[in-house]
Amino acid sequence: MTVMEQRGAYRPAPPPAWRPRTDPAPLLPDPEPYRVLGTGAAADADPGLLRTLYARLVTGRRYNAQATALTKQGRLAVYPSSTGQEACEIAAALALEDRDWLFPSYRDTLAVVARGVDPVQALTLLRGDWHTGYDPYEHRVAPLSTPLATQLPHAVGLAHAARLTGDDVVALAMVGDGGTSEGDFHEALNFAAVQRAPVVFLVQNNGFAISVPLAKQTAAPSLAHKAVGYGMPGRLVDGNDAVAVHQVLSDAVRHARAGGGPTLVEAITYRIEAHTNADDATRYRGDEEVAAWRRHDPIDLLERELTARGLLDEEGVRAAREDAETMAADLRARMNQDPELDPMDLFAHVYAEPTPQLLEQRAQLRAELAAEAEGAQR
Amino acid sequence: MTVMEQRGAYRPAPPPAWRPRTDPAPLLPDPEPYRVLGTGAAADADPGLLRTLYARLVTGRRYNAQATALTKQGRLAVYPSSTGQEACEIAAALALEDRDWLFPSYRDTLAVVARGVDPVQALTLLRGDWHTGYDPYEHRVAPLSTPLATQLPHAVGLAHAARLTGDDVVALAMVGDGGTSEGDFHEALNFAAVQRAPVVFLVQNNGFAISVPLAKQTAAPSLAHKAVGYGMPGRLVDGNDAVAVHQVLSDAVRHARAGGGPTLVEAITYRIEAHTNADDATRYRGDEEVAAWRRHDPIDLLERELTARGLLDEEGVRAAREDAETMAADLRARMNQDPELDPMDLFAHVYAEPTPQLLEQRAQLRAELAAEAEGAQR
Amino acid sequence: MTTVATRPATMAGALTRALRDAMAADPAVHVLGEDVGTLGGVFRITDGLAKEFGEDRCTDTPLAEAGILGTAVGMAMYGLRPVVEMQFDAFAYPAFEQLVSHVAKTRNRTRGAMSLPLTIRVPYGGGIGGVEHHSDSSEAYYLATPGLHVVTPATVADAYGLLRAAIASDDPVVFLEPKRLYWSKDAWNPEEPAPVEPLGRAVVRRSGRSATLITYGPSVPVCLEAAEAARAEGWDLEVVDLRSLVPFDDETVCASVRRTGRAIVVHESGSFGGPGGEIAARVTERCFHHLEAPVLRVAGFDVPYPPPMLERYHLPGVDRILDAVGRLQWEAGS
Amino acid sequence: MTTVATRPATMAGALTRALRDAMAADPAVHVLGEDVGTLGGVFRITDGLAKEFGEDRCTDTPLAEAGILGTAVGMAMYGLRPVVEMQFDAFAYPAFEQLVSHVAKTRNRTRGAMSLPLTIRVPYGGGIGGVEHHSDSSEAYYLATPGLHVVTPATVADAYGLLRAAIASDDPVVFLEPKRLYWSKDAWNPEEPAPVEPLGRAVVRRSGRSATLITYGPSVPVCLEAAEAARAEGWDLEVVDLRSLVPFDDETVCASVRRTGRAIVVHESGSFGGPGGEIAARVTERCFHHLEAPVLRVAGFDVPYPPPMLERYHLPGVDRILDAVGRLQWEAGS
Ligand SMILES: Cc1ncc(C[n+]2csc(CCOP(=O)(O)OP(=O)(O)O)c2C)c(N)n1
Ligand SMILES: Cc1ncc(C[n+]2csc(CCOP(=O)(O)OP(=O)(O)O)c2C)c(N)n1
Ligand SMILES: [Mg+2]
Ligand SMILES: [Mg+2]
Repeated sequence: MTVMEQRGAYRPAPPPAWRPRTDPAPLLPDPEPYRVLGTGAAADADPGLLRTLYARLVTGRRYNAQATALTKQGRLAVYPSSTGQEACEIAAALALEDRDWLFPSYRDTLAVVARGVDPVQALTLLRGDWHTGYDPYEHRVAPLSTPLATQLPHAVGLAHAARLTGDDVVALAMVGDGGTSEGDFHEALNFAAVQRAPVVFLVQNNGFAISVPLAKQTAAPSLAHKAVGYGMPGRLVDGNDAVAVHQVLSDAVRHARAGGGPTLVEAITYRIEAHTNADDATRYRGDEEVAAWRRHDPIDLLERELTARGLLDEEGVRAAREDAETMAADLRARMNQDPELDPMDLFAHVYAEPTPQLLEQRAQLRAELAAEAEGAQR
Repeated sequence: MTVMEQRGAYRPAPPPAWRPRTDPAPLLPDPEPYRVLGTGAAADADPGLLRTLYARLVTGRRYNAQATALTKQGRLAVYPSSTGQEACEIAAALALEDRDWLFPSYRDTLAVVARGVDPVQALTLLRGDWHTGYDPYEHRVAPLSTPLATQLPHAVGLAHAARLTGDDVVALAMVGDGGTSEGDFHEALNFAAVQRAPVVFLVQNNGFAISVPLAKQTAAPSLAHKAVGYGMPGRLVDGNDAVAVHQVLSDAVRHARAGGGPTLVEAITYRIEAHTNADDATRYRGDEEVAAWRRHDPIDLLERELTARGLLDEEGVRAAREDAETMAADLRARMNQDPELDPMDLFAHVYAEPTPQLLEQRAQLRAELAAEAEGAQR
Repeated sequence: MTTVATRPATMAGALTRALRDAMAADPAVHVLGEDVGTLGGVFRITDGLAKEFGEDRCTDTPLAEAGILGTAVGMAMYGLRPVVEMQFDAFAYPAFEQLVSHVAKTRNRTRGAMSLPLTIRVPYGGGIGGVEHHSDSSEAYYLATPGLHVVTPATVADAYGLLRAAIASDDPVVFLEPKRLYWSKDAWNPEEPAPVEPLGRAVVRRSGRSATLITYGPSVPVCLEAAEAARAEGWDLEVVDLRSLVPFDDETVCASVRRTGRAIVVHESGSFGGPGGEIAARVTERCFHHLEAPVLRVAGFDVPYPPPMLERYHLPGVDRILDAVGRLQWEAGS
Repeated sequence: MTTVATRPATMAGALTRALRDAMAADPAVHVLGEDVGTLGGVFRITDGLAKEFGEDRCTDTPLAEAGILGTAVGMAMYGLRPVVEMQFDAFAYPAFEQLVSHVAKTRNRTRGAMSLPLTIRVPYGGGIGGVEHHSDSSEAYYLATPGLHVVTPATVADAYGLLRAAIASDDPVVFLEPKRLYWSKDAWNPEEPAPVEPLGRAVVRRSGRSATLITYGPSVPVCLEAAEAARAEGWDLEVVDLRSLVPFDDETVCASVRRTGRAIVVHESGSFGGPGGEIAARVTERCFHHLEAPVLRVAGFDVPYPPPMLERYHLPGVDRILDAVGRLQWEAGS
């Protein structure tokens, strides 16, 4: 049986016999975002998971702060902080198995690091060094994607290829609320549903696309409602509730792995800082809005739960912060070393074999550099 | 108040206060396509409308047949027939006022003619003559669009502009089931909903995109279900029921005109003939399927209703067919005259003023033609 | 002769002023794009327009470039004059089909019945330390597309004058804004901005007798600098700023090359298939017997735009231009 | 020396055969696109592949070109070798962002860690009486995009050999298929198809001493015809078929031009910003002192592709080529 034949075929017979083959009801998101922390369900959450999430989120936030500081010192070209969104970033990445793939956008450095990529390598691009700092195959993390939503069809294609190859691999593709307006979002989700590709799409709805608030981006009841138009389930989750994100993503990953096809998850969260260090958020939003979201902080939510259940004390908090400081110090130290780039590498990876035209240009640059060096010596 | 402020704003407050601002329920299509003919509701249908639709559909079908015949005689470069889809084409166009705009695709010649465009001019493109045969402003019909779904954002922009200008104008944009997979479909519908532009999107779901059946195009419960993801109502209608199409479209147009924003209508129909005269449909579908749809023929459905209500007799049928033959004879006669094209017109409408470069090229062609003429004389 | 004092202004400021003046002069002019409203654009070029003219005249759109351009096409069909902002060069690519299949062709498709007076502003080029996809020189794509005008300013005054002319044009104009010149300053009198002259005129920025540097946009200041440096080597270089790639000012360019007998085309865009090939070819076709040496090209390398830390090796700079001048076969010609 | 008889085959047949042989040889080769499965493609190039290899190897996709190409990128990332069919030249434009920002750049972005061995087949060019958007010559866009190979066959044997080479390449190849040559026939032995040679080699299709016609794809037969016709006027023309635009075979082209001293580039694509400018410029840079006349260009006009009834006036034909040959300043050089 081909992949195509496995789908529930939608091909209307002539009216009046017509009937939709998929029941839309199960595809629709619940009216309220799914939450665990602060609800009765939190009691069932595994203590180990809670502790891990807590430690990782604390480190993640510190990473964001350190990276932003590095932009001020000219050590990073740009940094899009995910402060406030750490629960989405980290809980989502932790829902994957090692053999799975992550397709991050430019804001998802934390998710990339959560996959095991070296924190410095994860910043290579944003540092102004080579475009992708890590080998995508090592931790199965695609390059950070800057052109919005363009990574989504890649995730679909990779998941589809893995399935055709008989491999048990799921792809998690991340995109922002603004990115859902791009044609590539639409095309990717449609392909995924038609091919029943094992992909999970995670939209981090952080309220803004740079300065543009969600209300100018969509008139939909929620972004998760888009799922029904592709024939896949749409799920809404409180993106600041790390346990809820982990559960919803784990479910979706399991569903995909079992051959159930893709899921669209919308995580409601908030971008606490400006779009990047280069942005001035005061131009388009007020302090109260930010303050309201600070009161719904992903780390606080975890901390309260852990404390209430006696899983965390002051000592534990201190330890987590210390670990974060250690990471930050290491990051700082290593980012303060100038990377060594070889200008001749401009020509190294354009093609497997440089064209004769590139060989000529390489020779030209080599001569220029030699002349420069000579000039400098004189 | 700006257009933006009129929208029902969707901007989630922080969970747990979060609540979708649009209720999705009214946006969802009914499970069954809307039908009138053959149901009790048919009794309420206006006799004048029934008669008009009947006469137009009969003529429309004859037009399709004549145009297809003209391809065989080399008088048309290509013709995508809408046989079987006449109800969609014509009832939709008739739902518009004169001041409204139609944005047709390559298959929608019948809708173009229904707007008042001269039947021969409507075929200029397909004849191999200039790309658009009619002045779009005369009957407010945009050029037939060949690149799929690209006309949809144009319809949105025009409707938006009309609204900003204070004009009471609705745009109807037509697209095929296959075209809904294109990114432009997504982007157009999203814009329309955000701007509450007075547009109606009509998807003629004729079961195929050339050879690709709907099940390989989408896994959605229906194409109309896509509407909810944009925050606009989705409506399903039996596309072979001209009265139902007319009602649903008229409703949607009224809704748009009243400032209610866009609607997505999916009309379930069937392409009885091959994709175009150049296509061989036997390669991808069986005769039984076509036969089943022939039993649900849009003209038959009307004829049965009209006859049952005593609004049509044999004489009426004969008269309608005669009118259709008159139209066909006129079309044939005029299409058999060779159009006169001036090669120098290659350069006439590239820019308002030809560039110096084009003037050079025009001089070159003029010299070539002169030399050719001279050579022919000798 | 004017008595009003000119004062230094930035190219960014001149562009903002051009938009404002165009909007004030003609209610049909509408600005739309990502972040152009409240924020005033990521480069602040549309700063203040939403406030002054309302959000219906300067509109934040959803994030979808094909949708933005397609919507603008529809608006233009209805008689408006949309000015679209693409946030960065590489982010105009999603709109490519709309650009090529509709924007460029609608007048032709309708035999002149429907014109599309729309301006597409594209910040382009490198030199700003931008990470990948933020520094492309995409002009080659546009100039190979009949039906588009392609324009790019190199000075503050031209930024104003050319943008006004672009908006006034009844045809679509791709208006390429050299990012790294946004904050460059010239003496400019914003009280008496330059009159709008028709598109398509190149200008000689520096007269010289030894050879002609043919250039545009971000490379104009580089060429002027190179011309200064060349004096030390005894070369007196002429610098032609094209300003408009389509239409192309063959007259001004060829007059210069016929005078100097030698020419180099300088641009940031890659060499292979880039504008330089076209320019070199057409100059050679027209001035063959005046040429003492082949028309050379100094351009970016034919590689994806490099990371910020390497961009200085990629961008054509003064040294690379002087090297090329040195290769202009001075012995043979002298 | 082979004893197996060759028999006439069409270019379309050779392309189908190349796909089939590639799929049989390597299970990683997957074909995807609109109508490529059950129908076998609108030009029937993929005819029979879904039947022979299953729908998972030759897959009808939803109608969305960016999605198709983007999916293929993901498949290639996982180690497959996708062969994508774009239905017509102009319908590849929606995939432009994926092409430029990912297909062309992924190897570079990942410093060689991730290669994208994918082939993008694009039927291109005019002369088939197609209505608008069905006859574009879009090669200028591709050759200005570093990271892509751009290849186009002019003969039946090359259609096979180049397509096999494209699929075997570890880099993305835009494979341009001249629509109007699909049904052209050559003697070709499908039992012994040509070995796969590396991309990037031009070939001299006809030797001559008076001047070189540099051409590719659909214009190759036109140039050969022009060369025959030119004999009557006393000109002995050489015809070089480029076959690959990227990489470009400077060696073969320049060797020819140095021999003949005169050259004309011939292609259907528009002239302004088209491939001819690049070719003329690089030939001139390299062969300046061998040239008796400027390298001329014979190309389509710089207009949107005209309607079928006018296309014969647009396409460069024998007469237009002979006119250009006549302008090669024979007096000066002889
Ligand atoms: C195709 C494309 N268009 C425009 C941009 C410029 N841009 C970068 S980030 C951004 C906003 C994205 O918003 P969202 O998708 O919500 O993600 P967030 O930044 O909030 O994480 C824009 C417009 C881009 N990167 N790619
Ligand atoms: C962007 C684009 N891609 C591909 C094509 C080629 N093409 C023409 S019609 C067609 C099928 C369209 O199917 P559908 O949208 O269902 O409309 P229908 O022909 O059934 O009316 C295709 C693939 C095109 N015209 N435009
Ligand atoms: Mg966002
Ligand atoms: Mg269809």
